[in-house]
Amino acid sequence: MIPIEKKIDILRIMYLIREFEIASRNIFKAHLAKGEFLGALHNCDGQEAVAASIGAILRKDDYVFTTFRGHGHSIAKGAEPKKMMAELLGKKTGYSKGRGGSMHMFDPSIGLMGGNGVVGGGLTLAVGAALSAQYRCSDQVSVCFFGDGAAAIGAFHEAINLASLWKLPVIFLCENNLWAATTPIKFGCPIENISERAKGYNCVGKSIDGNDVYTVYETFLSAVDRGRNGNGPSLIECKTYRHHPHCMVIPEHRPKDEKQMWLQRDPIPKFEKVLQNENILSNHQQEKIRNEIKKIIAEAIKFAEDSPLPTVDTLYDYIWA
Amino acid sequence: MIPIEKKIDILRIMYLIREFEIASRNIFKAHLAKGEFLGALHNCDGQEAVAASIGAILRKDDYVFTTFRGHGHSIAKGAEPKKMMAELLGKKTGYSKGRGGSMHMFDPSIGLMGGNGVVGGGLTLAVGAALSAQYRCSDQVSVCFFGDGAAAIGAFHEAINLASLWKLPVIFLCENNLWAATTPIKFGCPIENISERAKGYNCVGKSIDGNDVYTVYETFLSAVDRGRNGNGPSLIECKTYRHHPHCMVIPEHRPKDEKQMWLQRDPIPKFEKVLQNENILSNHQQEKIRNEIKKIIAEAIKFAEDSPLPTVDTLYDYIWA
Amino acid sequence: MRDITYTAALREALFEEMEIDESVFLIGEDIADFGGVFGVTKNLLQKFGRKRVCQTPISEGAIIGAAVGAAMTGLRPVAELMYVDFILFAMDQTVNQAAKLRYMSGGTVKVPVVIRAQQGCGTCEAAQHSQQLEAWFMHTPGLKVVIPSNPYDAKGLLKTAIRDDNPVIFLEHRMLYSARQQVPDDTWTIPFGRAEIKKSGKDITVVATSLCVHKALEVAKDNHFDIEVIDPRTLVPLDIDTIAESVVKTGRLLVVHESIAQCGVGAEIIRLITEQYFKAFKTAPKVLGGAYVPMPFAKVLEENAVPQKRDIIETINNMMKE
Amino acid sequence: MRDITYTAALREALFEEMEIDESVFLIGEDIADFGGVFGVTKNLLQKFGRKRVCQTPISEGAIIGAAVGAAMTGLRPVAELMYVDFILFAMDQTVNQAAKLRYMSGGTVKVPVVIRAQQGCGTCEAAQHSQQLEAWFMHTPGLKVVIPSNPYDAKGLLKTAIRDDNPVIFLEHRMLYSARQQVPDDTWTIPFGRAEIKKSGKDITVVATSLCVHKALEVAKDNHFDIEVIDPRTLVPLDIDTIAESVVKTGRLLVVHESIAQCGVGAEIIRLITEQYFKAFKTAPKVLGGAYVPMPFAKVLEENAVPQKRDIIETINNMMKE
Ligand SMILES: Cc1ncc(C[n+]2csc(CCOP(=O)(O)OP(=O)(O)O)c2C)c(N)n1
Ligand SMILES: Cc1ncc(C[n+]2csc(CCOP(=O)(O)OP(=O)(O)O)c2C)c(N)n1
Ligand SMILES: [Mg+2]
Ligand SMILES: [Mg+2]
Repeated sequence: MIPIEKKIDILRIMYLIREFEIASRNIFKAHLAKGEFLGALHNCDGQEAVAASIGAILRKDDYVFTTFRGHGHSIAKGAEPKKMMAELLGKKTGYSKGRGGSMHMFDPSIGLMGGNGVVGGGLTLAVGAALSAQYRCSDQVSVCFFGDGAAAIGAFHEAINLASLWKLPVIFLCENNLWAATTPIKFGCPIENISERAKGYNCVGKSIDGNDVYTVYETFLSAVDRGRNGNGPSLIECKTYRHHPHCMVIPEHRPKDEKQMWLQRDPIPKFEKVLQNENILSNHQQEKIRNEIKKIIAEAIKFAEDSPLPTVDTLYDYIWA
Repeated sequence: MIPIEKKIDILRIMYLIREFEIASRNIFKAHLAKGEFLGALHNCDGQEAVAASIGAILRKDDYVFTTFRGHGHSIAKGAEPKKMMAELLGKKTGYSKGRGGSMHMFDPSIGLMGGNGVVGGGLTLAVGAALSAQYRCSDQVSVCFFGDGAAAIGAFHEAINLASLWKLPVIFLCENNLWAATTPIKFGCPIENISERAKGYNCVGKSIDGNDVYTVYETFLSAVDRGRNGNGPSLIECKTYRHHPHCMVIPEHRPKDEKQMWLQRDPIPKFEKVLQNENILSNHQQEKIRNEIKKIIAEAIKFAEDSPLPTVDTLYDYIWA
Repeated sequence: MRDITYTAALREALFEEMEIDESVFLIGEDIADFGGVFGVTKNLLQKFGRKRVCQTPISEGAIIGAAVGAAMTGLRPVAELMYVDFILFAMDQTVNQAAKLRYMSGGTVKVPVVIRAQQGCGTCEAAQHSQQLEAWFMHTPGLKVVIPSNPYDAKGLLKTAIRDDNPVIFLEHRMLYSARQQVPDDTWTIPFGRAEIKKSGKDITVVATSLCVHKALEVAKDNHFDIEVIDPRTLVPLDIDTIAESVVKTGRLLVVHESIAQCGVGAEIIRLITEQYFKAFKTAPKVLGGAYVPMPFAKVLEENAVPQKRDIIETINNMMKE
Repeated sequence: MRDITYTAALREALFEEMEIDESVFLIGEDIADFGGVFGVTKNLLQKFGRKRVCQTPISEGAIIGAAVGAAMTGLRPVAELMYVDFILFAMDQTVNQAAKLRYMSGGTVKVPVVIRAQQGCGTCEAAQHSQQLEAWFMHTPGLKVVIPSNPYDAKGLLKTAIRDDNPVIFLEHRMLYSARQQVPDDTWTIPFGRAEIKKSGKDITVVATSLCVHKALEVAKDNHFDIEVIDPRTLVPLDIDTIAESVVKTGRLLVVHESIAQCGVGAEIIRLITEQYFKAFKTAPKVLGGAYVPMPFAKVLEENAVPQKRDIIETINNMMKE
C-alpha cells in the first residue's frame, strides 16, 4: 500500500528524529556542564513511528499543533534541523528567533503551528485551524498531538465536542506513552483505551500500536481521508513509550522491566526489520542514510553554534503584528 | 417501594417548588414595574420531579451543589422559603444576607452548598465535597446538578474523570431540558444521551424520564447506594423541560408544539394521577396540601417584604472568615 | 447625523466589517438565531448565514481556542463572551496562547482575533456576573485592550479592532447598551491609542473609563470647578501623553473606574504619571475604583461598591481644597 | 540554629501542619511518589499515605475545584500547581469560586484552601512557564496573597496560610528553592500582614518581593547610599503602614519585582503611598518591574526582561540625584 520511496522516507525521518534527540541531549548536557541551563528539554526517542508515519501522509499545507515534546512532529512536518537546533540554543536564526526554545518552534509556512508548553494547550487551537480550513473550503486537515496526560484536561472535552458537532477536519492524536511526567496512566485515566471516549462525541476512535509504522500509517490515512471528505474528526490513540525520562532534569523513575520491554519494541529496529524482510532496505543503504543524517545533524549543530544570539535591543520585537 | 408518606412528601415539595417559582416571578415582575431590577431569575417550573424525588432520598448531611436555576433543588434539600424569598429581595434575613440573590443561596447546615452563576461552576466543587466525605469516612454523598448546556464545559470532563479515578461518592445529575438559554441541545451535544459519556470514565450512566417521579427516585436511589458503598460516581441524565423561558428577561423562542407537548407531560398532574390511581391521594387531601403551601408562600413573601435591607456599613462584611 | 444605540453601533461595526472582509466571522453562545443575549448580533445570521455566525456550545475555552486557531490560519474571528466572568474558563486560550503566540513564534504567527465581552454592574447579578477585568489584560503583554464608553467610539473602535492583526480584548459595559448618541451618516474608524478629551477644563484632570465617563461628565457639567474629563478609550495602547499634558495643565489627577482599585487601571495611570510628571502635581493624585469586595447582589450594596457621582464630587472637592 | 533550604522549609511546614491537623491534605500533580517536580513534597507520601497526598491527573481545574469543595466541607487542602501559568486552566475555580464563595454566601461558607504555586524566571522556560501573577490575585477580592523570599518566611507563612480560614495563594519562586538560611531549631509561624524591614536605611525605601528582595539586599550591602529594604511578604493583607513609615523617613520609594509593571504590585503600592503620603516624597516614586513582553527563551533576553542589580543601582542613583 505504501509506495517504496515513502517507506524509506519514513525510516529516514525516524533516523533524523532519533539523531536530533540524541544531539540535543548532548548539547544540553554540555551546556549544563558549563553552568548554562537551556530550559526544559523533552525528548521523544522511542515515539518516532508516530511522528514519521503521520508526516508521510500530511500535505505541506495541513496543520500540525504539537506539544512541549515536539521535535519529532516538527521534523516529520518538514522543519529544518538547523533552525530547530538554533532555536534550542536561543539563537537569532532559530525558528522563533530565540524567543521560543525547545517547546515553541513555529513555521506556519510548512503548517507547523507550534509547540505548546501547556499540556493540552493546543487542543482547542487545532479545532480553530480545522474550522478555518472548513470555512475556506480548503481540504486541509488539522492534527493535534497530545499525551495520555493531556487527555485529562478539560480542553480535551471542549475541543472534541466542538469538532464533532461541526464535523471539523481534526485528528486528535494521542501519544499514550503510559506516563505523564512521573504519573502512571492509571492515575490519570480510569479506562483502558483513551479512544473509547470518542463514542461520547459521536466521533471515530481507534487505539493502536504506536510503534508499528504500518498500523499508524493506515489508521492515520483513513482519519485524514475522513477529515478531508468532510466527515469530521477522529481520535487516535497510539500506544508507545519514551526511552528517556520526562525531561532532562527529572531522573528515571519508571520500572526497569517495563522500560526494558519497551526498548525491545523500539520502533526503529522494528521498522528496519520490516523493510529488510520486504527486501527494500539493504545494509548498505541503511548505512548510507544514517550517514546522511549524521551529516545533517552535524551541520545543524554547527549552524546553531555559529549563529548569533538575539541582541538585547530586540527584546521588544515581535510582540505586535 | 416508596413509603406512602414519602410519596405525599414528594408531591408536597413539588407543589412548594411550583408555587415558589410562580410567586418569585410575580415579585420580580412587580418590582420591574416599579423600575427595580432584581437581577436574573431562572425558574424551574416543569422540572420539579427531579428535585423533589432526589430531595426525598438525600440525608440532611448529604451535599447538594446547584446552579443558577436552583430554587427547586434548594427547597427539596430543605431550604426555608422565607429565607429564600428574602434573599431574592436582597434582604439581610436572606440566606446570603443579600449578598447572593437568586443564584447564590447557601445553607451548609442542611448540605445546601449553594447555587452557581457559572454554568458548570459546581462540577469540580462537588467532587471536592465527595472527596471530603470519603476522607472523613462519612457515608455522605455529593450531588451536582447541572444542565444539558453545562455538559459541554471542560470542567465536566475533569470532574467526572477525577471522581471515577478516586471512586468518589458523587452523583452528576444532568437535567437535560433540551435548551441552554436559547440554544437547542443539538447545537451543544452531538449524541442522543449525555449519559453515554459515562463509559468513557468507567462510570455508571443512565438516561431517564425526568418527569416521572418513580423513575427518578429508583435511579437516583441506586446511584446514592453506589456512592455510599464506595462504588464511585454516577452520571444520571433526566430528560425534562422548563415551562418558562431561560430567565425573566429573555422572551420565549422555543417551538410552540414542543412546548405544548411538554406541558402535557407536566410532572405535577402526572404524579397526582399516579397517586390518585394508587388511592393514596384524595381530592380533599390534595386541596389541603395546596392550601398549606399557599400559606407558606404567603408567609415567605410577607417575611421577605418586612425584612430590612442590609445597611451600607456592612458592605465589607463576610469577605473574610 | 442620526441617533443610534451602543448596541446598534456595535452591530453596524460587525455588519460592515463582515461585508468588507469575508474572513471575518462571529463565534459565541446564543449569537445566531437569538442574536446574542444583549442583542448585539441580531439579524446577522439572517444576513450572513451559519457559516459566519457560529453558535457554540457552552465551552468558553473552545470558543476562544477555536477563534485563536482560526486567527492563526488566516481568518479574523470575533468571539463573544456573554459575560467577561466566563473568560475565567478560557484564560489559558486568552493569556497563555493568544497573547503569547506571536512573540513565542518570533513573529511568524499572527493572531488577529477580537474577544468581545460584556462586563459591568448595575443589574444586581452579583459576584459571578459583575467582574470588570481590564486590569488583568493590561497586565498581560500581547493583548490590546479597548473599552468604549459611547456608540461612536464603540463602532469606530470595534472596526479598528477587527482590522488589527493582534488579539484585542473589547470590553462593553452592559449599562451602556441602550446609551444613545448622534453619529455621522457614513462610517468611521477610530485609531487605537488616542484618548479623547470629552470635556476640557483647567482645574482638575479626571480620567474615566466606560460607564464612569458619563458619571464624570455629569459631574463636570454643573460643577463650580472646571473639570477636564479624559476617556482613554483604549488601555493598551494607552495614550499617556494626552493624560500627562492635561495633568501638567491642571496639576490634579483623579482616575475613576468601576473595576477594583487594587492593582487596577487607576493605579497604573498614577504610576505612569507620577514617575514622569511628579512635579506637575499640586496635590496627591487619586483613584476612585470598585470597592475591594466581590460584587454584592442587593442594589443598595451594589451601588455602594462602585464610584457614584456623589463620590466623584466629594473627591474632587477634597482634592481642590488641598 | 540550623541551615535549611527554602524547599525544606516548605516541606517542614507541610509536615508539621499535617501532623497537627488531620484535616490537612495535599493535592496536585506528581506530588506523591516523586515528591513534586521541585521536590517540596518529597517523602510526605511515605509518612502520610495516599489518603493525604493525593496525586491527580493533569486537571488543574479539578485540582483547585476539588480542593475548594473539600475546604467548603471541613478539610484544609493544600493544592500544588507546578507552575502558576497552569492556574489559567483553573481561574474559574480560583476566582469565580474560591475567592467569592464566602461573600456570596453571606458568610455561611468557609474556604480554607491554600494554593501553592511555583513561579518566576531564570531557567529559560519561556513565556508559558514564567508568568508571575500576584497582581491579578491582589486585584481579586477574597484571596490572600503570600510571596515569601526566604526559608524562614516560607515556613512560617505557609503554616499560617494552612491555618487561615480563607483561600490563600502562596507563590514560591523557583530560583529560591535552593536558597539557604539559618533558622531556629524549634518551629514558628509568621502572621500575615507584617512586612519585614530586611535592612534599615535612611536614604531611600526599596520595597521588593520574592527573588528581588535578594537583589535589593545585595545592592544595599555595598552601596554608598543608606538603603532601606522592605519585604511585604504578604500582599493581601498588605502592611502599607510599615512602607509608609519608611517613606516618611526616607522620602524616596522604589518598588522592585519581576512581575509585569503595568497594573502591577508596584503600581498599587505607589497608588497607596501617593494617595496618602504624597507630601513625604522628595522625588518621584518608581517601579522596576518585568518588561512588557511575554517572557523570552534566550538567556540574554530573559535576563533583560526582569530587573537586575545593575538596574536597581542605576535607578537608585538617578533617584538620589533628583
Ligand atoms: C496544564 C499543564 N499542567 C501541567 C504541566 C506540567 N507538565 C508538563 S509535561 C507534563 C506531563 C505530560 O504528560 P503527557 O500529556 O502524557 O505527555 P508526555 O510528556 O508523556 O509526552 C506535565 C504534568 C503543564 N505543562 N501544563
Ligand atoms: C461558563 C458560563 N457560560 C455562559 C453562561 C451564561 N448562561 C447562563 S445559563 C446558560 C444556559 C445554561 O444551560 P443549561 O446548562 O442547559 O441549564 P438550564 O438553563 O437549561 O437549566 C448560559 C449560557 C454562564 N452563566 N456561565
Ligand atoms: Mg505521556
Ligand atoms: Mg438546559
